[in-house]
Amino acid sequence: MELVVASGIGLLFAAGTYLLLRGRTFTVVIGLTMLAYGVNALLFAMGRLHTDMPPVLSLDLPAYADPLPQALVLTAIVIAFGMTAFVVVLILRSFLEVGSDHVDGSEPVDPGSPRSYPDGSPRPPIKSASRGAAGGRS
Amino acid sequence: MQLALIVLLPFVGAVLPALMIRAGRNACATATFTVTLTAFLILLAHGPRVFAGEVVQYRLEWLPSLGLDVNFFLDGYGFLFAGLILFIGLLIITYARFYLAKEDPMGRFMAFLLLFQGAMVGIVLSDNILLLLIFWELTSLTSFLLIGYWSHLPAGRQGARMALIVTGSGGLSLIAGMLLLGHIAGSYDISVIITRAEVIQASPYYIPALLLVLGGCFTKSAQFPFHFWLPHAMAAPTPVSAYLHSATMVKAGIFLLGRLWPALSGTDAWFYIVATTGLATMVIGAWIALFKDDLKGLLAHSTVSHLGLVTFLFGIGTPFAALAGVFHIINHATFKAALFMNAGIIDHEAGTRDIKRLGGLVHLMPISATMAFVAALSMAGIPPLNGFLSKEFMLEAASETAWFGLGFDPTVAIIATIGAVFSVAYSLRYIIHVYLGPKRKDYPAKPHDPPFGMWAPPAVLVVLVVLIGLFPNTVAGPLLATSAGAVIGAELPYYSLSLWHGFTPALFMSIFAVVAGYFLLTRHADAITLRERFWRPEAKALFDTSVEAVVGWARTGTWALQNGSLQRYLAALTGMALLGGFATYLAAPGAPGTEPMLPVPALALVGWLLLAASCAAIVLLHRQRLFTLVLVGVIGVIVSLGFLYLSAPDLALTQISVEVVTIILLLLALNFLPKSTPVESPLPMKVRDGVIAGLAGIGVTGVVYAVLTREFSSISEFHLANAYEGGGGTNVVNVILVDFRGIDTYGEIIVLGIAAICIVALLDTVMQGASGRRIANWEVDMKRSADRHPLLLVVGTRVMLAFALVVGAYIFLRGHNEPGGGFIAGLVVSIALIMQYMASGFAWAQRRAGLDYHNVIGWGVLVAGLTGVGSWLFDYPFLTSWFDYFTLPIVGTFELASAIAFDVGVFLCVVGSVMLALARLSRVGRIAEHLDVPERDMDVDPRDVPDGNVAAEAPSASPAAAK
Amino acid sequence: MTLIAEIVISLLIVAGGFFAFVGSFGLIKLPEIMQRLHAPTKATTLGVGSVLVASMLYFLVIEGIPSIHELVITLFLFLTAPITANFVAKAYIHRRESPKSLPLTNRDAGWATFDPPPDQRTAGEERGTS
Amino acid sequence: MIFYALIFAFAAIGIGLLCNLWRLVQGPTIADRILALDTMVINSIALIILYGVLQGRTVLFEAAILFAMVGFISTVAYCKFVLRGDIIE
Amino acid sequence: MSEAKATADSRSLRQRWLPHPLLTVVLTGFWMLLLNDFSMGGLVVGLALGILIPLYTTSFWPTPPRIKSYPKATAYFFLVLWDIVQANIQVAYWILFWKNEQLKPKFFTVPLDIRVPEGVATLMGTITMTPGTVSSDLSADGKALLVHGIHVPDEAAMILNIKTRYEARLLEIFR
Amino acid sequence: MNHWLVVPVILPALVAGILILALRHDILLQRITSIASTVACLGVGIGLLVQAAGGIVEVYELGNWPAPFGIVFVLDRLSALMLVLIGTLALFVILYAINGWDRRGRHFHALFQFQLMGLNGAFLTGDLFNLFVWFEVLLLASYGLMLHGSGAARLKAGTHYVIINLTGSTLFLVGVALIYGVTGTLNMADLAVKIPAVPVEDQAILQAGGVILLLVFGVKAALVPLHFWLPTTYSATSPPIAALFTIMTKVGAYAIIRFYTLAFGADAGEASWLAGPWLLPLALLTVVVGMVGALACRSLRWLVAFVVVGSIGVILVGVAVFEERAMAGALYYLVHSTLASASLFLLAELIAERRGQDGDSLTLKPMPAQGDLMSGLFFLSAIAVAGLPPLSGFIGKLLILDGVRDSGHAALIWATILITSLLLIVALARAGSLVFWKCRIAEATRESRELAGRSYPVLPIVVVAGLIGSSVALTVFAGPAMTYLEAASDQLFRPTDYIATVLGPQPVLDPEPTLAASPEAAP
Ligand code: NA
Ligand code: NA
Repeated sequence: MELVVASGIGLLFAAGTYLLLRGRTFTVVIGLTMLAYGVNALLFAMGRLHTDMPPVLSLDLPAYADPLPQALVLTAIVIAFGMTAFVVVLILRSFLEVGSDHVDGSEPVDPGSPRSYPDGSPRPPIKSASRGAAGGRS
Repeated sequence: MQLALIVLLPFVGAVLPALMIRAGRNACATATFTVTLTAFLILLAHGPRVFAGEVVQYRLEWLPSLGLDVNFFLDGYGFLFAGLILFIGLLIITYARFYLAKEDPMGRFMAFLLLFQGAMVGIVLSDNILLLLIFWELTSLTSFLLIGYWSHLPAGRQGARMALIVTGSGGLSLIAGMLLLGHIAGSYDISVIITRAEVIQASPYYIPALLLVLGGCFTKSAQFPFHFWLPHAMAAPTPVSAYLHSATMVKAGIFLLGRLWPALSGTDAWFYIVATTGLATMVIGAWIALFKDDLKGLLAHSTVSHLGLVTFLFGIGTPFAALAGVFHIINHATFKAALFMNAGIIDHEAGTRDIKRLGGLVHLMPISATMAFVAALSMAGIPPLNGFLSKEFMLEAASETAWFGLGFDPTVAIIATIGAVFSVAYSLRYIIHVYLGPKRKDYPAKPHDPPFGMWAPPAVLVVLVVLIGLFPNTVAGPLLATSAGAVIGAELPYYSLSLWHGFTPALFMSIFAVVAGYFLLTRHADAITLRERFWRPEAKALFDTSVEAVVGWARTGTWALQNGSLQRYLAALTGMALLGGFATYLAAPGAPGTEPMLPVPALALVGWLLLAASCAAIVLLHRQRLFTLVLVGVIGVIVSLGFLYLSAPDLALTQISVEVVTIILLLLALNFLPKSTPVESPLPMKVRDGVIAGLAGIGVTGVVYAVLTREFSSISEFHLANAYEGGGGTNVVNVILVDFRGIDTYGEIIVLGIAAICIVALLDTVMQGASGRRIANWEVDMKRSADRHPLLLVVGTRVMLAFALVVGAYIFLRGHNEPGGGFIAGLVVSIALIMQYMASGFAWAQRRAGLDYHNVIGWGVLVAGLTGVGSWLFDYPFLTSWFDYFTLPIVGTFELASAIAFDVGVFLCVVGSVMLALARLSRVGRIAEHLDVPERDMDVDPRDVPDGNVAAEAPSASPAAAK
Repeated sequence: MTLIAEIVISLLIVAGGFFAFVGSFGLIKLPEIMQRLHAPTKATTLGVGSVLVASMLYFLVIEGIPSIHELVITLFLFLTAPITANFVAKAYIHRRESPKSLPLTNRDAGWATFDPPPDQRTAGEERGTS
Repeated sequence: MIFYALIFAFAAIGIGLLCNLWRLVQGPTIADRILALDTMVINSIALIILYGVLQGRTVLFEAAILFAMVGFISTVAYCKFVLRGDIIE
Repeated sequence: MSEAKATADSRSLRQRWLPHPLLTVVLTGFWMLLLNDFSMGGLVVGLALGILIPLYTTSFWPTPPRIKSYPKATAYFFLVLWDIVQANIQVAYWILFWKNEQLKPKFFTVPLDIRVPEGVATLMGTITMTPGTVSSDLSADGKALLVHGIHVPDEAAMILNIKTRYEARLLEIFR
Repeated sequence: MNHWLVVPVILPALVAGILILALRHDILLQRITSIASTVACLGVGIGLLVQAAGGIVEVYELGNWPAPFGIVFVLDRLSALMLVLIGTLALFVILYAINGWDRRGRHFHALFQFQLMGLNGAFLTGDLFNLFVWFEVLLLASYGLMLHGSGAARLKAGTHYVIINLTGSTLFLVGVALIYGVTGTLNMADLAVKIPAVPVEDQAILQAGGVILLLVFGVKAALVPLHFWLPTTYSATSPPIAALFTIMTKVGAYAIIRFYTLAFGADAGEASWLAGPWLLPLALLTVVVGMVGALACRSLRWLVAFVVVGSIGVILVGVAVFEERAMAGALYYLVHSTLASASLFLLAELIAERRGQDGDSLTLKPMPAQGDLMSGLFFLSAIAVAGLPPLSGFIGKLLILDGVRDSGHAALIWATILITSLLLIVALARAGSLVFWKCRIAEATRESRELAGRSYPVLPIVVVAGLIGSSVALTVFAGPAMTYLEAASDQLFRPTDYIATVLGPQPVLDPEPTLAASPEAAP
């Protein structure tokens, strides 16, 4: 069971990370949601795995699952929820403002074409040799 | 105290000219003059004690832990310098009063000048090398302001920046050097350091410390190869040049060489580095000066050369040479300041400083000419002027110096003589090419002698030049003896201050220099031709190019990293986390776990399969966004089931209810976002991200597996043991949340509240600007069905609402003892309300819900917070819970707990936040629809539609529309 | 008594599993979505219902704890299943059907998925049926 | 006897879940996927209840009722999105 | 003004504090179901909720239907329950043992006579829960129902069955 | 029971609650309340600082549960220092913000109070997970404040900021989880007790958790290569918020200082001084990237943003060697750089306002209005941030350089810090010379004449002057300040007091009550 759980959490992290690294805000938010699932499960797992011993005191249980990570995960879930709610509105707002849902706020352009640097100053035209270095966005 | 006052006065006094300028230029200059004069008088008042060999001290603790204290001391050396600075300062102030044009802001000039003066005095009086550093850097800063005073001139700005950068970098080197030096010597006090030469020179850090200190001295004193900044600083107004480059700024480096001479000199390293640099600078500076057509350029390079001379003398390392150095400092200050002021006068009166456009001025400006002759001849080392005396000393020292340590080694002497030749040549050029020769007709202005105020200051200096030359012992003897004595720190060597020492080698070298120098000047044109043949590095161009190159690299490098791509940033972040995690995990000792594993039921494998397939699908098909959301729903269900199976019912409940609200939020947002993602990641990027993601998955799997298979004990045993008796609940998770770790929960609901008001704030401006335009022009990007509020849903949710609220209350009330609690209850109630909103539309439901969600959040934060504060009344800490069991007739025994009140706060925050967020988000949709959505519960109520096909009639006929 | 109860409970559980399976199996077996919709909305719901009844009986008879709140879930499921089915059907109709491909309403108004309510129609709007 | 019945039911529902998964991934329409998710949730409720019977514990009841609520509302929300785009008008 | 207020007050005495006595009872019962354990304390809380919650929710249900006959409603409930069980077996059989080609799926229209929204909703629910049929859509004027049958050999019979077996009964239940 | 300890957290929360509930429509009342709350927080902070100066660690057991089972707030010299620092900065910022900035969006003051709450909580808590909670509170509030007023650039930058920090939060939980998974505790003092006892076979997990947590704090602190969010964010947000955010990186630095001296300090056995080998190279890199970046920028705000990166590098260099004197220097520099960069951010805005359109871009424009005043303030601010005398930056750098001397990496550290200082001097000199000197050759435009004729409010200028003045004060009173900071550093490197105060006599766990405490035992 431990391996099943561990690999399941690993799957959530892998998928979440991959989506996190995509170029569209919506996908990134989905990635963050997956990561939240993953990390909550991870935190929960730190109390080790127990079946049939929920930490609700009763006479017929010999032992209980570790309640502390559960409480932490609850807090983490709620916080992640608040964050997700916020970030969803943020990406929507950003899309409405800039007209693109690319994470960088503009549709990707040909790396060779001149744009400005992030500080607003003009960028010299890039020679074809250095296209690879400056490009790489999706 | 008075010592500190000398330093402090110019700083404090700097406000005076800035204020007095309103009272006029004279008032301004007078104020400045008075400040300086006061300082000078205080200094002079210490003269007797200093000449008596006493060292006056002032100590004030500032930052003892670092060793940085306000320690000043005044010995002969410091007295000499402070005197020069203040005395020449007085002359400069006077001169500047007349030099500056009406449109020049004099108040600012005088203020800067005083600040600079204070910094200089600070350097020379400091008894703490860290304090000295402060003043040192201050001179860089204030000279930056002075040099850039005429900021409308490009030369002024660039010169100022160059001076700042070169001397500033030297200052940084000096910081390191001083810290090292202080470390070696065990003290940052100069008076201590100069007594510890043996310790210092034996230390392995001696060489680095020496190099770093010299880095500071050489840049400041414009020693080769850092000499290039000085001529560009000539863009400053002439009083500034005269001040900075005769007695002050550049002398700071020389001062420090002398100040630390007892501690650092005497080693081979010192000799070879310092003497060589000095000698080279002396020759190169003089050579260049010979070809400068700009008077100030000529003087500037001459300054470089003379500074080299002093450096050379200090570098030799013998007491006599050091004494000669000190003497030349005095002499140079007098004739060079006079010459600078003279050049300023020419510039002022003739309208140009270009030698090629000058000549014959002696006929027009006799007073100036006289002074120039005296000062320049002194500079050339012609007797009976003071320049001759110290140059003789220099040549004598040079002739006694062996470079290679051989018996007969004239290298140094020859080079020094060459330098002297050039020096004579350019000095004579200043006289001959500027003042002598025929009168010209093409001066840019009409040259004449300046007003008294302008020629008096240089005149004072010229008089000194002559007096020192004629009566060296009387005029300069005691000062020299005291100050040189302070440098050398031991018995003074034998020396004789007189014009005639007999037929010494120095005399022959001197005579040769004069003759050859004059000859060289007569062949000036040939020399120019000769010079043209050599490659001459254009210092400014080189400097500019390298600064621009550095800036260019900085830009390239910075923007290559900071390229604005979030994907790059996140790859760096995740990559770094992986690197940190993996590297540490693999490097640290560890062993696989040994605990037995739980059995795997087949259903768990099914669950795993569902999870794996969903993860795979979400990665592969994430471009279909709605489908992605469905998959997120699936994953949420599986994770919740997992929690349930693994004894975490509270988690399962929370996870599943949070998930649905999240999905609703995402759906609301997706309405406006593109419904699918374009294919855009290039393959290499996909591979990169795949590798990162894969490693993340493997790493997490590995570490979780490692944790799960080892034994464990945690503090939660306490929670289990005390939840009931101490927290009054049997659901330990809930007791932890509202009691043991109540503050976590308080923070958590605050997060929800913040999220909601952030959402409000974000969406509040949605109708403005580009966003507003986009919404106004928004077009539905998917096929729309015609019914908004289907009857079945409306009826169903109506039935459900009351029941759902009861469920909410149930989950809330039992939370302390069974899975549930305020948070889940809040979500359940929110979901119940959302159902109404979805079924009957926002406007209709909002009116009936009758809740201002802002207030709900506010109450939530307050209720939870005040519950916590309530425990103060009983002098218990914040959030201390209270509970008891009560028995009432009929009702029976029940529990009351403050945790319930806290949970009410949680509940309110959750409901308020969720609903506020949804309400604001859905509002955007309604705005964008442009449609006047009718506020009614269902699209059509069959009771309102008469029998028969009435729909063909006019719409207004229908009762619903008629309302 | 207990044996009978056990038999009944076991039968209910088996039936529950069976119907749940049928519902899900129908979901993959049946060829088009409107048919597939029949399987889970009913068979699965009935399956869960059986399970819930089994649970009630089990706790009442075997464990001796009366557990009747399963009724709540049962009722809830029976209340919501039609709504879900209705919405899935509407989603399907909206995406894959057209007013022409469906039977007529035999009324002036078309199907709600395509036609706005009678009082909201604008003049030139296309009718689902006529 | 009940135990074996439970085993049967678990197996049946387990296979059922895999069927749901198939439909979920296969589609072809979004309605299919939503339906698959909905069925999955209902099957999960059955699982939860059966697990409670297996354990002899009623503590999982709230989970079941929440699953039911949530399954319902998310299905409606997905469908409403397909239908109208705007789920709260 | 004062008159209007007075009438409002006189009306509100019961209606304001107990707008739906039945709902109060049902909710209290529901609460007891949830508690799964009888205690006076539980009943007190349940009653409190049963009174308070309708006060809040009543505005969400502006025109609740009247039930004409509770016995008929109860009978209807069991009828449907029986139909669900019975016909589910039928559908299970089709799914498991029939080839897909043997099924004759079909959309068909059921004209509605029932007007009360709750009645329409109940009918739609009934149709969906009884196997073989799913209520798929309502006409825009709410007076015709689109039903999908998984196996419809005889459309007319099916419509008739719906109208007589269910709708007729519902017309007697809802006013 | 010293309830004052919890006031800096609770007061802003309650005030924010009231702001949302009752005052959200009245800007004047909002301002008064918000300022009053900020002043109160500062006052309480100062009181606590005075108390902490005595050297006694104080513990506040929230919920009356002892550590490590409940959450405790701990007041020591470092946390008191941070409270006062944030209080001071917040007061300056809010005084600046009431000049209209707070009206550009909703809920500015509520968010501001929540921001204070989160910061104060982070500085006070003695519990690792609770630290996470405060991080989230302060981050979410900062998201709101960062986006306050919206606008395309701000939204773009905000998206980056938020997403990166959300990723960071995920990692935070991973780190906390791994540490809990091995030690079974969350209280930092308890961790300090338990970590030395972690068996060798568990070290890999523990240390991986520790390093991941370090990187998380590194994200907040803008440690290279986790810094990318900062320049974008700070340059895009409104000036008062950028100024307030100068404390945000310090939260990361604080967490590193707190956690890695306490839990992974000298006594941590196998895992002692875990952070150093990772932190030092990255911190040096941060210094380089920050100062080089400052040189690269052609916009004043970007420049300052990179200065913030560089200065956090300097602080972390001082931290990374984990030596007492260097730490004291780092703390001094931390205080200095917070206030100095804040003044420069605000000043950049004042200058931009007086230069008109795109006022902070380093292109040739006419002299800004109030040119003399602005140039004077700029010169002083620049001196402060560049670490030139006589302001506090110089002393801070000296302290750090002096403190790292015996670390074995002195040459590298000195070279890096000194050379990059030069780059920064060049950058600031170029910028200042362009804006205030070269501008004289630019022809006056209609806009510039209009701007020159306008009158400007005094309060923002007073705020900037006040911030510069605080740098001066920090210089003048460097002696007393360092006495305190050295004591604070000493406290950090001898955590026994802290641990003993938090944990009290070592708790004895009685496993029996688990059953005894079951419901049947209840009345
Ligand atoms: Na709870
Ligand atoms: Na308590």
